[in-house]
Amino acid sequence: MTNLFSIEYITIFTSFALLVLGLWGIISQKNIFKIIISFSIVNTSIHLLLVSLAYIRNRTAPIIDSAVDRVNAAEKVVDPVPHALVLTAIVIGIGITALMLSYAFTMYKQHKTLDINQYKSLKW
Amino acid sequence: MIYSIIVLILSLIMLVMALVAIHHKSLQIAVIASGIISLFASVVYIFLAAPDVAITEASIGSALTVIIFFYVLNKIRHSDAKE
Amino acid sequence: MVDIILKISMVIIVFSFLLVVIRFLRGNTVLDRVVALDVLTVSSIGLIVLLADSFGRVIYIDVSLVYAILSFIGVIVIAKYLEKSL
Amino acid sequence: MLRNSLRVIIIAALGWILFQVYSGYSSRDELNELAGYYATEGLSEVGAANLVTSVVVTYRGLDTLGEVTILFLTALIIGLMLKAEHRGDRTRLRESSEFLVTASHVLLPVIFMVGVYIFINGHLTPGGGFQGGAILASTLILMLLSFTNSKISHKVLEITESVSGISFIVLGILGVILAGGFLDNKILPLGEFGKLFSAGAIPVIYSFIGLKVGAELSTIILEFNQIQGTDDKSL
Repeated sequence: MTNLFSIEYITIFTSFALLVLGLWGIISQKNIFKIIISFSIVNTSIHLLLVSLAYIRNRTAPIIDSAVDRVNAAEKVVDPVPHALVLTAIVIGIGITALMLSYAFTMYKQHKTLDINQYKSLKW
Repeated sequence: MIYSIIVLILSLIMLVMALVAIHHKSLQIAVIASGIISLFASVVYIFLAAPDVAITEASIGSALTVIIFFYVLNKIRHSDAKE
Repeated sequence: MVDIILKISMVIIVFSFLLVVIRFLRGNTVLDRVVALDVLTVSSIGLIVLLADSFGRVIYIDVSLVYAILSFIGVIVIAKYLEKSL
Repeated sequence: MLRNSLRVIIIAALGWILFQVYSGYSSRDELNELAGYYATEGLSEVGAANLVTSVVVTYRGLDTLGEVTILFLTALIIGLMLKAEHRGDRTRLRESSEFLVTASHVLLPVIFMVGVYIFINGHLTPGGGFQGGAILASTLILMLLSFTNSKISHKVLEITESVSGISFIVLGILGVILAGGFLDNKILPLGEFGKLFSAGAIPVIYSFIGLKVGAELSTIILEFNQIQGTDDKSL
């Protein structure tokens, strides 16, 4: 019980719930803007999941200064590798979001609506 | 213990904001709600001992994404007014 | 003693989060929501600084610095959008 | 109706799977082998106080190169897509209020300086090229918002972007020639641990990454800004 109430369990549960909510938004919404917003929610949830998996209880950030001893740093810090992955993933995420927005805008200009059911160019 | 309670409350707010972002019919409010999700995610990263990720999420996820969304929303509204 | 006071202020900040979120959910206009976003950001900056003290890491304050700058710009963009002059 | 219930079933199944994963998770209490190596040997090998920076720039430097390339391609494609937009005369905008103009005169140098601080100190404090670049791009947004009639040329951004990209590659190849491999940071002396001029080439590399990311994000913002308020006949 004390286990389940620690920080990383709460955040992993939150990230899974956000993932389910975002996917629900993607498959249930008709508005293309809402789909992009749901996609960015899924993005955030994956980042949260990766950072939670890196967390180790009672340890601190992987930055060595006066607060962390240099000699036995490996027993004091959390895992730095997922942090580096998430760092690049966030920057790529904004690129993808901007690309999707410009695509959505182009579609809006062509069809004059945001409803994806009206986009019939590729339908057969 | 107190940290767990604070993280729990922040997580609950994130989930509520996700529901608002998906189901509210106004697009502007949905975008603002997704900005709030990013904001609280970045506070949670501080609890998870990841200040690097927190800075990135604060600067890119919470600020720049919302700004780009509003630029496109503005253009779409302009076109609506013209029709 | 100082530790207890800092913990109490953390609790107060989280309570203010709850109040602002209620305002966000009930809010009548978009402007209410924008002000709610701004207040949430300012409260988060306070929470981050308190956390930097209680975890004993000075470097976390950099995060609140970045926050303070960028939230300001985001709110200006939304305000300009509502003013129809973006 | 059928479609809706299908959706609910799919989401419920996904939620069930994720709940099984969650209930089977047990937290770990020590670093794995790779992260342990980075935490013990990385300090003397790379000399950066921020372990995340040493992973991003040195050990996984090639990933960063690919990531910057993806961002460049994104900016390019967005430019291509929005270029088709008719760029007529911009409808005249209202002047910004006195408060905003005065405040941005004071704040613009400060924000720019914070951005440079963030990416130059990337090996000592949290932050680095990506975050600093985002702050530089937000400087551009503030400029666009407060001085509405000023013209910002694409040329400066393009030159900054190309020069910093080429310098990044050249530094990486210098690592092959002078030190152990691509993007090795020991082409410059490691210096004293914890000082600004330490960790070899990491501050230089991170500055170039910051300028490049800042220029790319600024290009994306400018593209979105230029379609605003144009007098569009097609709509």
